[in-house]
Amino acid sequence: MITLLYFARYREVLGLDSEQLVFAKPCTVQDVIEQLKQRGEPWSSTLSDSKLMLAVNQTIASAEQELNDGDELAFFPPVTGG
Amino acid sequence: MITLLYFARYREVLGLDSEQLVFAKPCTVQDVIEQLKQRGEPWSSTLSDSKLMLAVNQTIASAEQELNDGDELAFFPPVTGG
Amino acid sequence: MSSLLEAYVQTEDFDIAQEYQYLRENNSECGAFVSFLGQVRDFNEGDSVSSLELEHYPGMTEAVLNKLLQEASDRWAISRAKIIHRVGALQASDKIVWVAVSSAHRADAFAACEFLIDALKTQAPFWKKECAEHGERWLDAKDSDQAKARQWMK
Amino acid sequence: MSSLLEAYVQTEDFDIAQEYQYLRENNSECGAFVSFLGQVRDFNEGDSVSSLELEHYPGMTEAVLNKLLQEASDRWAISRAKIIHRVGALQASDKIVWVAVSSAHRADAFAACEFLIDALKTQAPFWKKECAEHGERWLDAKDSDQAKARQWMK
Repeated sequence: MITLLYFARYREVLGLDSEQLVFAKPCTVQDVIEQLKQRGEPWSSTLSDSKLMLAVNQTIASAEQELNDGDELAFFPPVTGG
Repeated sequence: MITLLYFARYREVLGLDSEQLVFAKPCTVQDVIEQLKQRGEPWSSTLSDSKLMLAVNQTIASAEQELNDGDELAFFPPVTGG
Repeated sequence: MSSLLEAYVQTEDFDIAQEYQYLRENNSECGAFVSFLGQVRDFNEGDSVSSLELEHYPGMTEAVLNKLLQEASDRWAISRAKIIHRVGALQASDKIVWVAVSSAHRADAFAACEFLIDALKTQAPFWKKECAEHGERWLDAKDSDQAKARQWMK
Repeated sequence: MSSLLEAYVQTEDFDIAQEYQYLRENNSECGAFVSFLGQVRDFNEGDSVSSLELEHYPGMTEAVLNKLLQEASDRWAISRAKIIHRVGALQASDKIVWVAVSSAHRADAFAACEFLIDALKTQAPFWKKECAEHGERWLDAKDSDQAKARQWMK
């Protein structure tokens, strides 16, 4: 099981800020993205955003990163604070 | 007549913060310096300081600058404010 | 001497006089204090902004800010540094962010302070939603911010 | 829009909260405020400094500060800038100098603020005399200050 988090415009578009996802190892971030896209719209286009950013356990990650049980995977657009 | 001003360590060494000087035109800052050096020590060594800075009418000037009646000529060491 | 580094993410406003007191108290070996304050502008790209909603990623935000403070302390001779970033609903002219650095030398204080705000703008997970005349919209990240952040890369 | 530029040379202390209010009041088009505070350090080159005497050239000092403010305003997009420099007798931890700049953009505010203090340090006619354990002495100008000031030359 991993925890998925969605922030900012993704959270609004998907209508969801977090969820638990069952997954089978080995599994990369990209595998999770593909699985979520199969839900259709708005998932498919949102997770195809060329500016999509990822964090695994609160550290910026790439789509190739392998996931482990209990990991926290967050999706968010480029940051705009300050 | 011009007004001479001395600041910081020069003021202390010369024991003087300002004076009036009668001068004959044409006269440059360098001419005034030579005239003051003839007073002997501590004038001679103070005005030979390689770091001596000059201002004519409150604007940084060079020793070649010509002086006019009523000018204010200031001598001071490199600035250390801020 | 290790640096005193602090980061806060909060909904509450902060007091500048108090922040200067924090920087200066028992800190007479420091001659230089540089601070950056960011506030909500009343316009952005021509549209009148009436309020702002600031979202963040709790946990990751604090971790990123502390990492940036540590990096600043490693790269420059600073004595104290503090970041405060507000979240939640903010109005025009409200303070958003405070970055303050003390150092024995002003060049270090300036560099560390500017690095911190530039890096925060591209790395700390905050997102701004503007509520303007013509409705709400999430701000887009600026290319100019990315360019500024790249200048600090070693 | 012309900038609001002010320079003060004074014996009195100044209040940072009040200075921030000056910068921010009716200034909601500005998002960025950068300030530099210089205070009397309690050491300088290993000698414990108990107090400082700051001398200046009345008239020329104000003229130089105003010229530097104008130059900053010509070179960067700034909205307000203020310099306060104290003169007379100062103790360790007393404030000496304040340079504060507001701008719509932080890079301009940082650059203008750092330029102003760097240029002030080499061009404005102030002189410091330290009163330390081992007696009084006039400070020597630092080569590093000259080097910093040269970096701003166009």
